[in-house]
Parts: sequence; C-alpha cells; structure tokens
Amino acid sequence: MSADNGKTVKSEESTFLDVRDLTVQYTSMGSVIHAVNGITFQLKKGETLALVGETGAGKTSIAKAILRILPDVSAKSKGTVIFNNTDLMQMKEKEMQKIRGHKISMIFQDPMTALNPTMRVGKQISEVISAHRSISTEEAVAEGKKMLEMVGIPAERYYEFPHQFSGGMKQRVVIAIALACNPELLLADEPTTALDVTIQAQVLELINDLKERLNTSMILITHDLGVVNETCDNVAVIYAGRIIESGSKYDVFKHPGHPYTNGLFGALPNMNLDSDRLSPIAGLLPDPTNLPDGCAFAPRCPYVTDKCRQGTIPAVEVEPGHFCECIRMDEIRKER
Amino acid sequence: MGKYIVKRLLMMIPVILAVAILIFTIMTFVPGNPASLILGADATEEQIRIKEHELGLDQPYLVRLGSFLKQTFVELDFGRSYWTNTSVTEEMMERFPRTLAIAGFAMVFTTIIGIPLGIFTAVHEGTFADRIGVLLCVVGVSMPTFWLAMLFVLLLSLKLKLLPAQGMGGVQYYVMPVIAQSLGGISGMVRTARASMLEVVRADYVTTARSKGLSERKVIYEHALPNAMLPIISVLGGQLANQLGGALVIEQVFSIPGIGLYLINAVNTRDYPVAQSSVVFLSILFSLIVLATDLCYAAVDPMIRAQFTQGGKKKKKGKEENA
Amino acid sequence: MALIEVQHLKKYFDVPNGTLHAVDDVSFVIEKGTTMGVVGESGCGKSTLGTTLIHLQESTGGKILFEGKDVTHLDKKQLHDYREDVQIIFQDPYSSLNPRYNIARTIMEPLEISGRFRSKADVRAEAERIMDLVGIEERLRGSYPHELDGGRRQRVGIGRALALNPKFIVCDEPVSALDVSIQAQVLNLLMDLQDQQQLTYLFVTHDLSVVRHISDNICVMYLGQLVETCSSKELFAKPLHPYTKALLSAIPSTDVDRKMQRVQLKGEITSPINPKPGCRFAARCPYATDACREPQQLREIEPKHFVQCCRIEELG
Amino acid sequence: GSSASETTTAAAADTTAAAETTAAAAADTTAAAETTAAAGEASGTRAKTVTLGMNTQISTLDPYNGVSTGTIYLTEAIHDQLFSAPALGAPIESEIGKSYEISEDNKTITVEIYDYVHDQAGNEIKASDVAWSYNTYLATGNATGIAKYLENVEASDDTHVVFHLKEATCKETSAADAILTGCVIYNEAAYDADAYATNPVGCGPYKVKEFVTGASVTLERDPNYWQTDESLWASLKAQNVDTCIFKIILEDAQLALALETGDVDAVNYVSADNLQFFMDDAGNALSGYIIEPFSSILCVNVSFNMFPDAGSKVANDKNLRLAIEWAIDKEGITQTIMGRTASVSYGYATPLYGDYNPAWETQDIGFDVEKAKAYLAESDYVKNGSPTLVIMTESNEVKTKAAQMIQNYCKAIGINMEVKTADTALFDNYKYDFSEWDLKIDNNGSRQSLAAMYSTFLSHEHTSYNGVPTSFNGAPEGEMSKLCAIANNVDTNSQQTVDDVFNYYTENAIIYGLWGSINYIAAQDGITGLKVQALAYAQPWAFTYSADYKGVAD
Amino acid sequence: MSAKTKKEKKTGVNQWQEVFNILIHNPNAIIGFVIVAVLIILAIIAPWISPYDYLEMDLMAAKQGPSAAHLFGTDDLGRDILSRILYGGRYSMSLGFLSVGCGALIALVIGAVAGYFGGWVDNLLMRMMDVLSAIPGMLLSIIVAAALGTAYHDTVIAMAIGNVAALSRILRAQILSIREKEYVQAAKASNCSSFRIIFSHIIPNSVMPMIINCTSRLAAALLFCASLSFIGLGVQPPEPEWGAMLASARGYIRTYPYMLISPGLFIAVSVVGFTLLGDSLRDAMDPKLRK
Ligand SMILES: Nc1ncnc2c1ncn2[C@@H]1O[C@H](COP(=O)(O)OP(=O)(O)OP(=O)(O)O)[C@@H](O)[C@H]1O
Ligand SMILES: Nc1ncnc2c1ncn2[C@@H]1O[C@H](COP(=O)(O)OP(=O)(O)OP(=O)(O)O)[C@@H](O)[C@H]1O
Ligand SMILES: [Mg+2]
Ligand SMILES: [Mg+2]
Repeated sequence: MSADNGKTVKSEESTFLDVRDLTVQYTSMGSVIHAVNGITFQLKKGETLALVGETGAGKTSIAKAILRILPDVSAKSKGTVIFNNTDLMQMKEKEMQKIRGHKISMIFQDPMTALNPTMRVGKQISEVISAHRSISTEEAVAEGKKMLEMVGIPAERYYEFPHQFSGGMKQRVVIAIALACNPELLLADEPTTALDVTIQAQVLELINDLKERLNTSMILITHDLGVVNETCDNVAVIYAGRIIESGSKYDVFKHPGHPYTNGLFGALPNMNLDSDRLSPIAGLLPDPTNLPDGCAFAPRCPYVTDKCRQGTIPAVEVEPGHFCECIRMDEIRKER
Repeated sequence: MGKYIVKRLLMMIPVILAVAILIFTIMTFVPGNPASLILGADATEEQIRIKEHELGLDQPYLVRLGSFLKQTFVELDFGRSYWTNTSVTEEMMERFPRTLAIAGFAMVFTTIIGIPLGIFTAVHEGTFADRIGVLLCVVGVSMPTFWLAMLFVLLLSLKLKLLPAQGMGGVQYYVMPVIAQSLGGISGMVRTARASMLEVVRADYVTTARSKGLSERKVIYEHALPNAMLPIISVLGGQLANQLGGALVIEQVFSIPGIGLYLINAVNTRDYPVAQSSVVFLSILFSLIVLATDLCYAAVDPMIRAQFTQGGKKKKKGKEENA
Repeated sequence: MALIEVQHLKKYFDVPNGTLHAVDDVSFVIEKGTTMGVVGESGCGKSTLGTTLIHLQESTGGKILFEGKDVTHLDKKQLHDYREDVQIIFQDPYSSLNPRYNIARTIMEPLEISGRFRSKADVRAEAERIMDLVGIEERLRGSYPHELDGGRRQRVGIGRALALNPKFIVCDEPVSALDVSIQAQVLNLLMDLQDQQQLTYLFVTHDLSVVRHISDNICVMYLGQLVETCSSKELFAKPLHPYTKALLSAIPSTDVDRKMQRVQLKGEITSPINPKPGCRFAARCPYATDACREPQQLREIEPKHFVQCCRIEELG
Repeated sequence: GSSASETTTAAAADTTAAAETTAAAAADTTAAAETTAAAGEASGTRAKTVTLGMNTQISTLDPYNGVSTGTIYLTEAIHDQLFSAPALGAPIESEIGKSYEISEDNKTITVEIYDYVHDQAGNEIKASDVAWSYNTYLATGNATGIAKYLENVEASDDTHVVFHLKEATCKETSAADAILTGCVIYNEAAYDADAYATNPVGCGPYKVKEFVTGASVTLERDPNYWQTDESLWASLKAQNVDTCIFKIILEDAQLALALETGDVDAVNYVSADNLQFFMDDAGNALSGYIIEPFSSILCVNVSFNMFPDAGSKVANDKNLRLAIEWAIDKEGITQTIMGRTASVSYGYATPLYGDYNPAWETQDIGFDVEKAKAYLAESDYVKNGSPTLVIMTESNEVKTKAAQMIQNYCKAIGINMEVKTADTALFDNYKYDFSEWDLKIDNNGSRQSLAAMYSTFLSHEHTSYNGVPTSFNGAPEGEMSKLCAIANNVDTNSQQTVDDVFNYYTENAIIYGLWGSINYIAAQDGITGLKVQALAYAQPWAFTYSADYKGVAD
Repeated sequence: MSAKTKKEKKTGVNQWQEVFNILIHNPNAIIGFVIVAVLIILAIIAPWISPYDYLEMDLMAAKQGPSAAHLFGTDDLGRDILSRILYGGRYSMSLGFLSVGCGALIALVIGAVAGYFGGWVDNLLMRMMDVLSAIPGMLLSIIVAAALGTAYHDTVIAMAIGNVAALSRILRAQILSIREKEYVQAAKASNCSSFRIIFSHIIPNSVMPMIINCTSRLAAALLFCASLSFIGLGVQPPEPEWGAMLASARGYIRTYPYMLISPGLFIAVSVVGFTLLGDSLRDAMDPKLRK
C-alpha cells in the first residue's frame, strides 16, 4: 500500500488496484457537492484496506466510483481506476458489467434496503452467478443454496423473501451476493454498522474467514476504529473527500500523524483506559459545496497556522508507507 | 389466501349495507315527489295520493328502508322502476355492459399504454422524450374529458364525418368515448408510473442489482419494475373509480344508454329504485375491484402477501401506512 | 441514597400474535447522582424500561419508588409533579424535536407550562441560561431543528430535558446516532452536567465502550429480562453471565496490540412474544441445559453483583 | 332544446313537441297520407324500411306501465284504442270503437265495438277486454287524464261497453273525448306486465320486432291487422312501410347530422340552430330533403305567484305585474331562443285549439317600455325597496334562456330579478310551493280545448297550499275559477265565455304566454309526405314514400 | 449533510420558507404559479376589466365569432364571452378552493379525532369513511348534488364530500405516525396538556401531506366542478361558470364551435396551472425527494 500526491508511480507487480486522482462531484439543487477530491491509493492482492471517516466524508462515494455505480444523473466522477492493468473509468458499460459482481463486488451499507423486497432471497444470489457464468438455472440455484449455507443460513430458506429475514441474516445474504462469484476485490461499505455487537462479531468473523479462504482483497469502509483494528492491514483516513493519512494499521494507530486522526482516537471512549473526559474534535465537517482553501481540517484544527489555509497540502511520507497530509506534522508528532 | 378473500368479502357486507342505507336515506329526504312527477302537471292531489300509495311512498321511512334492504339483500332483487315499471335488474344488465365497455376499455388503455409509457419516461429521465412526455401528461390530465369529447365530435364526426357522433351500435360508436375517456387516465397513469419508477430507481437494491453486473435491462425489468408496480397497482383501483365516474359524464356527451345515464336520469326523476340500485350495484362492483387490486398488490408484494395469510389486523396497519 | 428503586417491573404489549414481554420482572436501584447504564441488543426492552420509569407508558406490573415514595400509580396532579423531577433524552435527534418549533421555543415550552415563572421575560432568561449551559450558540437560537447538525440537535434535546431542573434523566441512546467526534462532545456535556447539578441518569445504549465510560453501574438486559447488574468496573473486569461475556468479547477493540478471545454466539435473538418460561438466552447459550428451561431468579452472586443464571456456580 | 331526460311527463311533454299547424293543414296532410296509402297499396310499392332518428328516450312500450315521452310516438302503431284524436279540435275517429253514445245527462257513455277485433297474437278482443283494459289502467294510478272523469267501466255484452262518469266532471267539455281516446286495449288473458314493457302485444298495425334499451326500437308491419277494411282506418293508422326503426339520438346537432350523413331517413325534430342545414332562409327545403313545421299544443308561459300570504312580491301588486308584462319583448325572446321553431303566443294559448280567438293577437299585452315604466311608477315596487324578484324555471336550456332574457328586460326598467333553476324533480316540488318564487316559467297544454286547459291550470281546484285550494299559480278561489268553470261546462261553453277568461287573466296580469313551439320534421326526399299525431310526434309508418324510395336500412 | 451545513448560514428559516425557496427555483412551479395567480387576479378584477357586463344581452350581436369588439365572440344571447369567462373564473376558482377547503376542514376534524383518540371512535369514524369511499367519488358527488340542488353552497358541499374520505385517511395515518414521534413523547414528558399536544405538536406536523394532497385535489376539483355544471348539476345559468358555459354552447357545436373553445381552454389552462403548482409543491415538500 502506498500513496502519492499526483506523481505517477509505476504500479508494482502485486498492486492490482491503482486508484489515482479520483474525484466525485454531485449536483444537487443547483450546487456542486465535492464529495471526493483527488484520492490516490493502491491495493495489493490479498490485502485489506480500511477507509475510515465521519459521515459524509465521501467513503461510499469512493467505492461506488470504483464500481461505476454512481447515479448517472446527478454524479460525475473523474480519475483513473486501474484494475488488473485496465482502466475501469474508460471501460465500456458492457465490459464493466462483466467486472461488477464478478471481479469486483460490493457489500452495501444498509442491509435493510440493499435487498430487493419483491424477489426471493435465493434468486438474488443465484442471479449474480448466472449473470457471470454460463450455467443452467438449476445449477445456479444449487450454487445459490451453497452460498446461503456458506454464510450460515440454511439452504431451505432460499425461497423466502427478505422481510422474513432478520437484519443480521439480510446482511449475510448481501455478503453471499458479494462473494458469489469469488471476486478479486470486495468493497465492503460499513457491513456491520446497522447490526448489534454480537451479530456484528459474527458477520466480521464471516467476512474475515471467507476473505482468507478465497484470498480476496478488500476495501472495508467504516467509521469504527475497533472494526478497523480487528480486520484490516492498512488504513486510510478520509476527511472531506481526501485521504489525509494512510499507512499500515499499526503505524496509523500507534503513531497517528494528522491532528484529525489524533482527534478521532481522543474522542473514542476507550475500553481500556479510565479517562474521565473525552477530548472531542471541535466543530463539524466543512460544507462540501464550499470547501475551504488549503487543509479542509484547518477550521477545526488546534494546530492551525496561516500556511494551512493556502494551496494544496502535499502528502508526506512520515515512515515508509505511512503518508500524512499535514504541514505541521513533524512538530505535532514530536509534541506527543 | 382463500380465507382472506372470504374474510374481505364478508367485510364488504356491512359496508355495502351502509351504502344502501345511506343512499336510501339521501333519496328519501331529497325534495321531490316521484308520484307527482310521474303523473304530471294536471294530476290532482287525490291522484297523487293514490299513486304514492301504490308506490308505497306513504309508509314510514323505516318500513320502506326495511323492505328495500330486504328486497335488495335477501331477495336479491333490485325492484322495478317507478316510471316504467320495468325490472331494474334486467335493465341494468342490459345497460351495464355499455358502461363497462367504456370504463373497461379506458382502463385497459390506461394500463397497457400508461404504465409502459411512464416507465419509459422514467428510465429516460431528463431526455427530450421524457420532457415532452411529462408536459403532454400535464396537459392530458388537465383536459376536461367532456370538452375533449366534444372536440373529437367536432372534428371526427362533424367535420371529417369519420365516426358516429353518438348513440349505440357497433365498435365504431365506442371509439371516441373510449379515447376521450382514456386520455386523462393514461396521462395520470404515466405520471404515477413515472414517479413510482423514479423513486424505485433510486433505491438501494437497484444499486445493488447494478453492482452485481446485471444488464441494465435486467436491472430495470427484474428489480425496479416489480417494486414500482406496487404504488401503481394501488392507484389502479382509484383510476377505475375515476373511469366509472367519468363514464357517467361521457355517456351524457355521447348519449350512450349506460348505467350512468340511467342513474343520473333516475336521480333527476326521483326514480328511487333505479337510483338506489345503481348506486348499490356500482358500489359492490367498486368494492370488488378494490379487493381485486389488493389481491394484485399481494401478488406483487411478498410482505403484504405474508400479512394476508396471517390475518386482517396487521394488513390494515400496512395499508394505512401506505396511504 | 437510592433515588429510584425498581421492583419486579413489567411492561407487556398486546400485539396481534400474543403478548409481547418487553420488560419482564426487572429490579434494580439507582443511587442519587450516579449513572445506571442499560445495555443489550436491539429490541431487548431498554427504551421501554426507560419510558415506563418516567410514566410515558404505564407499567403492567411491579413497583417504582422515587425518593422512597411509591410512584407506580399516579393521579393527574402527582404525575404533573413527578414529571418535573424526571426527564428523557431521546436517541434520534431528528425525530425528537418538533420541526415546527425553533430552538428557543423548544426549550421555553416546558418552562412556560411549569408556571414557575412570572413573566415571559423570566422564561426567556431561564431558557437563555439553559442554552448557554448546553452550549447552543446565540446565533442558532432562532433556527429550526432541520438546520442544525445532529450534535447540536442533541444539545437542544438535553437542554429541553434540563429545563425543568429534573433530578433524574433517562438518556435513551443519546449518542448512538452521532459521529465519534460529536459523540464525545455530547458525552462530555452530559458528564459535566451531572457533576454540576447532581443529576442521576439511566443511560440506555448498546455501545459498550460508551456505557463503560459513563456509567457507575450497569444493567445487562436480554429479551426483556435483567440478566446481570453490578458496578461498571466489576462488570468489565469480571462478567459472570454467559451473555455478558459474549457481549463484552464481541466489542472490537482499538488496541492494536491486544487480541481478544471471542465468545461466538450462534443464532439470533428470538421473539419476545409469548416467551416460554426459563432463561431466554438459553437458545443461544453455549452452556444451556435443561435446568435453564425452568423459571430463573436474579441472584446476588457477589456483593452488589446480581446475575440471573442457574448455572453460574458451575460455570465459575 | 333537446333534453337528455329519458322520461318526461306526457302532459308537460317536451317543449320541442309539436302538432299540426292549423286544423286545415292537418286535414291536408291527413288527406295526403290517405291518398298515398291507397296509391301505395294499388301499385304495390310499400316502402321497405324507414329509420327515424328520435331525440326522446323510449323506456317502455306499454302505456299502462309507465310514462315516457318516446312511448307516445309508437302508441298508434302498436296499439289501438277505442277512438283516436287525429288533431286538436278535429272529431275523434273510430278505431276499435265503432260508435258511441252519450246519455242525456252526460253521466254515461256507451260504446259499441267491432265484433272482429283481435290483437297481434290473434286473441279476440271483446267488450269485457275493453272494460278490463280501462279498469286496469285506472288502477295503475297513471291514468290521470281519464281517472279524473271516470267512476267505472263495465261491459254490457260482447260488443258494448258502458262508461260511468263522475258527477262533478260529467259536464266538462272534453270529458267524452278524453275518455274515449284515453286507453289502449289489450286482451285480458294475454296481458303480461313484464313482457309488455318491451314487447307488448297490441291491436295496432305494427308489431314490436326488437327493443334495445336506450338505443332503438324496431317495428314490423302486422299483415294480419284486425281491421281489414282500410277505409275504416283512422288517419294515424297506415302500413306504408314494412319495417319501422326508431333510433334514439338525443343530441340536436348529432340528430341533424344523422339525417345529413344518411344514418337515418327522417328525424322527429330539428332544432332552430340546425334548420339551416335543411332549409333556406325563405323556409324552402334544400334539395334532397323534405321538411315541414308542425305546431304544438304546448304554450310556454310566465305566471305570477298569486298566493296571498306566502311572501310573493307580486301577488298584491297588479301594476308591478303589468309593468313586467309590458317590459317583456316576447317576440324578441321567441325569435332569439326558438328562431323559426316557435310562434309567439298570444293569450295563454296557441292557435291550434278550436276555441282560440285570433282577435287576442291584437288584444294581448305587447312590448312597450314606456308603458312598463308607467305601470312600475304606479306600483309599490320602488316603495317596497326594489326587492329582487325570483323567477323560477326548470333547468332546461330553453326555459333557462327565457328566464335570463326576462331578467334582462326587467332590469332595463329597473326591476331586479334573480333566476332560480331547478331540475325537473325539484321544479315539480317547488312549483306548488308559493314561498319559493314570484314568477315561474312553465309550459302547459291540453289535448282537448283551451277551456279545458284553462280550467285545469287556472281554477282553484287544481292544488292546495297551506290547506287553501289554489290554482297552479297560487290563485285561491275567486273570479278566475268561476270564469273557468263557466267556460268549461258543456252547457255554457262558448267563444264568449272563453274570451272572458282571456280578458280576466290579461287585464289582471295573472299569466302571460311566451310562445308555442313549432316542431320541424325533416326527411330525405324519397319521403314525400310527413305525418304527425296530435302532439306533433312523427308517425313514420304513415309517411308517404315515393316509388323509388330506399331506406338506409335496406 | 451538505444541504444542512449550507443552510446554517441562514438560520431561522422554517420549513415553509424553505419550501418557498425550492419552489422559486423550479420553473414548473413558476409557470403554475403565474397561471394560477393570473387567473385568480383576473377573476378578482373581472368587474373592472371586463369589456361588457357579463349578463348584458345584445340580441343584435348574438352568436358572433371572435372580433375586435368581442375578443372571444358572443354567445347565443349576445353576451360577451370574454366577460363571461372572466367572471366565470370566480365560480370555478372559488368552488374549487371552497370545496377542497371544506372537504379538508371536515377531514381535519374527522382525521384528527380518529387519529388522536383511537379506539372505538377511530373505528366508527373510519368505518364511516369506508362507506363513503365505497361509492366512487364522482358518483357520490353527483348524487349529493342532485339531492341538494344547485345553489352555490350545495355545489360546494356536493364537491367537498367527495374529498372527505381520502383526506381524513391521509391525516389520520399521519397523526398515527406523528403520535409516536419522540418529540410528542418529549412534550408529554414536559407536562404538555393533551390539547396543547394535539394542536401545537401533532396537527401542525400532520397537515403537510394533506396540504400536498389538497393542492393536487384543487386541479381535480376544477375539472369536477366543470363536469358537474356540464351535466347540469352545478352552477346554473345565467352565471357563467366555465362548465356551464360549455354545456350551453354544446348545442352550437356544429354551427358556432367557437363558443366551445374558450371556456374549455380556460378550464384546461387553469387545471394545468394547479397541476403544475401541486406537483412542484409536492416535490418541494416531500422529504423523500429532497435529500
Ligand atoms: N446521490 C447524491 N446526491 C448528492 N449528494 C450526495 C449523494 N450521495 C452522497 N452525496 C454527498 O456526498 C458526500 C459524501 O457522501 P458519502 O455517502 O460518500 O459519504 P460517507 O462517507 O459514505 O458517509 P456515511 O458514513 O454517512 O455513509 C456527502 O456530503 C453527501 O451528502
Ligand atoms: N408500543 C409498543 N407496542 C408494541 N410493542 C412494542 C411497543 N413498544 C415497544 N415494543 C416492543 O417491545 C420490545 C422492546 O422494545 P424497546 O424499544 O424497548 O427495545 P430497545 O431495547 O430500546 O431496542 P433498540 O435498541 O432498538 O432501541 C420490542 O420487541 C418492541 O417491538
Ligand atoms: Mg456511506
Ligand atoms: Mg430503544
């Protein structure tokens, strides 16, 4: 995993996803929402990358942009997404359909709404299979049943409808759909946020398990640092549509460089420390229709200087593979 | 399911009974005396009294209500017209097919043209065709049916002499009424279908379907459409009510001797048995249609289907939330 | 001193398919100035417990004592007085504010109703004080809820609850709809207020790290029943009930160095409608035996540590 | 002026209904019909089919059962009565009844019938059937025209029927005619109320072939018509065509169009607006058509509310009433609303009646704004604060227009008026409620004589309000009632006594005729002669047809 | 989120103002509004701008096609059609508004009582609404119109009745859902009286869907009013309601078709106006369409 600031870096052998300068903009009621603003990252085979950030930071938009399933009326995306040496952004729609669900698949944020309420659960799984493999209907059904069992749901529930399933089971169905064709890349968008802790544990376990068995790479989107810790290798912290810090989980968690990352840890009630007061980050995400110049975090940053408000802040490699977009990072790291 | 239908049919009984009582009461307390109307201007008071007695109008309200209900619901007989002494049931059976032909064909067109067109415009949201379609539909729902009908008559019958302007006969007599009657319905249906489809297309599960790599056709027709059908179906019943109501007016314009003309004339001439029976008949019909719509709804929505089979109580809740 | 004492509280709902035991025979005590955390999975009756306590719903059975007085059944006048002492903060800061009331009006409404203030100006002044207290900026006081972000909205909700100077506040998942950074602000505010005003909280949540942070004592609920209650420290240090253990082990930790041992639960929560007697967790419990199908008792296993499990001793 | 209502009362029938212009004209057509019938018979070219477009509904074909205007069109074809009246004022003609005799005291009428009468199914008709028919019809309560006069009817032998009249009415002028022409005859044993509504078996020259509710009726010539001697046929009986189709087309423009496009052979009515398609400004038929006017017995009139204490603002103010009458330009109204399809009514009458006096045309109140203003100045209207008068009318297009025009004329001299419309049923209810209106537009007519009509509508015996017997416009017992009674008594009836009635209502401004309708009947010109019955309803089987006539249904 | 932060700049904007802001950016809404406003203004100022008295007959000028003197021509009694149309707007508009308004008012009471009190009251009222809605709306109104007569207020009632069942259902459903909202609970916890809860918290938040629905109903009401007059059960001559004008022009369809054109056109245009306005209002107020 590595990140750079616009300079082209030849993708390494094992890098099979290379996202460069990805931007996503929405138009809504006449104003332009800058949801994703030039994101660059790479992902190696078998690795798991976590995208962490607050609500509205642009995490889901990134995943949807990669899969090119943004609403085509209101959203525009730019940049390159090199997947297995082809640029997905330039691909024909027909070609792209062959990638979706087959090579890259996605688990959606809300299991309650991600399933079609009028289609049998099993059909929703087997249709991915038949879409990408030329097999008979019976075989597809059999495959679908197998997938159901793999995620821990008895095969006889194949013919039921989503409303007959609990939230946890629905999320498992969504996972089964995503994994049905053994994708090379899994985009998991907050797969457990809507679930209870015990169920969340089950689901995370399941994903981890399957990922290992199938050697799938994964981008896990979440705002829960605990989940990141338990499932990921690398972390990218998203703030206002930019990766402000990225690196291995260990580096980022142990030695966060960016004041925002720092703040996130401070705001978290810690299970292990008995601090009386939390140290929240003041303020709110900036208005995505009207991002400030310079560092987007500047208005909330306790370390802000005038320089922070000018130009683009370059990413600095603090440690090997640990990048951070902050001009005062060195001072801050020393201070800690 | 069968049990559910039976239950719904049973629930219809008190409603229809209440409709009958309501309409009977309205007719009873409306000013205007059928006896004196029938006998005409030179009838004496004595003659009117005799006629009233013959029609049973001299009996107290409750007695008449009782015999009306008994006749209608126990003997299943709609009685005889005060004016022509003909059997209302027979007359209605002769006239109803004409009304049904208008409302029914209009409904069919509404459905088979309106829904696909609505879906087409939704799928092509924002395109030129869509915009034109939306505009035409606004105009379409805004046209007074009877005016449109008269313009048709003016153009197709009076000027071009292509179609008969009114009356009854072969298929050609139904062309203009049905077209005039369907245009509003089609426009309305396009709007409903479009709105519903647009809402569904934005739903998460449609994005899910796309992310599976399904072709756009599959996404639209297998995922979006069935869900978009739900609100569409639920307005179908209302549409039919509109079509039935509109048929009353259209019958007037084209002088088609259907139930509508029968009913309006009966109300005007205080032909109570005819007026009451037509209303009760139309209400029964209408309730059955609503039931049919609900069943279609269930056929499409597994959630509702499940509630159907479970029992009525939950079903209601679901329905109200939908309203 | 115990501010609230709950004895065998029950709340049942009549639903189409039977009776739903939302809260079933729950007993605990909350000391003045402390926070009682209530944790459990979705639908286990946490909110119902809270709303029943403050008489937003009438209990089906059991007893509630407030400052030693029985407040289980209240007439109109008593209810009026009781409600000045107890308040509630809701989970969803979107639906808990009337969209047609601006912020100041939302805060002022309970003040006006209380009749404690002589003039409109007094009400206004008091509202200003409260808004200062919960940190709502001057410029936002005329705005409407949909113009605020979740954190600020939740502050308004807190302000409204504080308006009548209550002694006891039910906090029904006040932070679970908020982002981590905002969540911390609100949690801090609640803790500050508790210190300043000697408030007592019933803090409902399903986020264990939060509950641990804020609570003095904790109740763990499962399908309407109280399965374990003790002090916060003790619970996290030494959970006894199998469910509590599973729950705690399920929390993902942010500590990169530590790897927790997971207790995996099989299956999902069953329905609370017409539950069978016996331990309701038995269906998912790895240790369940036939004995668990018998009716269960909440027992004091260790001082001030109550557990409802018949096999606790065997399991050690 | 068409009305979509399927049934209207017989007496208060459509304003569009009409009858022969004058007795003379009637006689002409009758003669023509007879000659052509004879000619047709002689040359063997009876027309095959005729299709008549009708603007009234036919709801039932059995006159016992119910009332519908359309039924009257077909009555003479399907049914025979004892006698029939070909036109107003003309003597009644024999149908089943061979002769009749009125007793000295006017109390009984004895009728002798032909002894070979049978209905279309071949059932014999005896005197007992005649008596039964009358009694059955009386029992339905629908027989207002004859029930008024008849006590009971009995057969004295197979061919003689005796009618017993009521004491109070036996001296009225038209009692005998009304009774003898008032009821169709059925065979008692064959009668079936259900079947007869759509398929009656009468004694007339035509049988019902098909009845399509609300759409059409088809009649078929009965080759076994009981009256084999054509010279004995009444003038409305004829068999000039084999099949007679009555097609219902309610809307004026469409009715006219149907004739133009050849959907029908004839239409029973042409509205003023559509006349231009069939005749030129001079009144000559355009080529390809035959069109003829027939005057109706109905007189559209304005009456004043004369009830003393029900709030009428005109009852006690003769000058106000006169002011209103003088202010109205009835020629203008007639011309605007009816065009050629009506003639101005002088007196409360039309010239069709035998006892009509042409002198009235100069004696009637005219249009004179100055006079109107003078009367208004003498009235109490302004003194009473110029209240708004209510003019009530049935919500029928023609009458509503008339009301609007009257409102306008009154406004011109400073009288405020408000138009109140009511549908047929409500109008029927309100017209005898004398607290509802000040002026009323209505139409009246009688199949007998003006004396009879005056007596029906102007004498106080007609109705009652608040327990007080009143005339149809609220006048209680008084001079008017007396004059009517005198005019309508067989002993005192004379032109003078009828004139007295006219003078009284004109001087006192009680009622005021607006117009009498003229019904235009048009047909393709293969039809050579038109024929109507007393109410000016087309009788297509009695039309005459040219040898090369070909109907649309052929 | 984005919209939220943006709006923070302008605080104290209540929902109505926000709806208004959305509306003025929607061309359809503007068109609809302009049509409706123009028609309403025309109806109001009809006495001053009408070239003729709408009742004044000029028999010499009857049945004239459009000309400089009579822009839309004259009718069969020589009245100026333009003037009649201007006045006719008063009937069409006011009947539309009044009938929907009255229907909504009755529905408000029924829906509120049923929704808030629940239990047998609710049951009774809703069963009554079931009965009303078992008769197709148009039919019901026709019968009631025939029964009551054709006076202005009778027509209003006849038309209003057709709206009651559906509107009260909508309101009731909304109240049922609002009643469970947490701010109502909070109000209860703040010792608010039932009265205050109903009128201050529940009703103001429940009427929105009803208002949206009413706007669409207005368009339907205009059409319906015209139909009713057309079949002779609505406004009566000489009053120049558009439908009534069409009814009396019907006889001249062949000979003077221009009499038919302008009233129909005005009905259609006004309905278009209300439809557009209703659509835009619904779009603006429907939270589902507004993220
Ligand atoms: N369809 C859309 N139309 C307009 N704006 C959108 C749309 N989808 C997302 N946005 C905006 O884009 C920004 C980024 O949204 P995104 O959903 O990517 O955030 P996220 O990080 O996934 O948030 P969350 O944690 O809530 O899922 C937000 O400001 C959001 O309001
Ligand atoms: N008014 C009610 N009528 C019927 N059932 C109810 C009612 N309120 C709550 N319940 C049921 O009672 C049970 C407990 O609900 P409650 O809201 O107290 O759970 P909770 O623990 O707060 O859940 P969550 O974490 O999702 O808020 C649930 O099964 C719920 O469906
Ligand atoms: Mg997201
Ligand atoms: Mg809860």
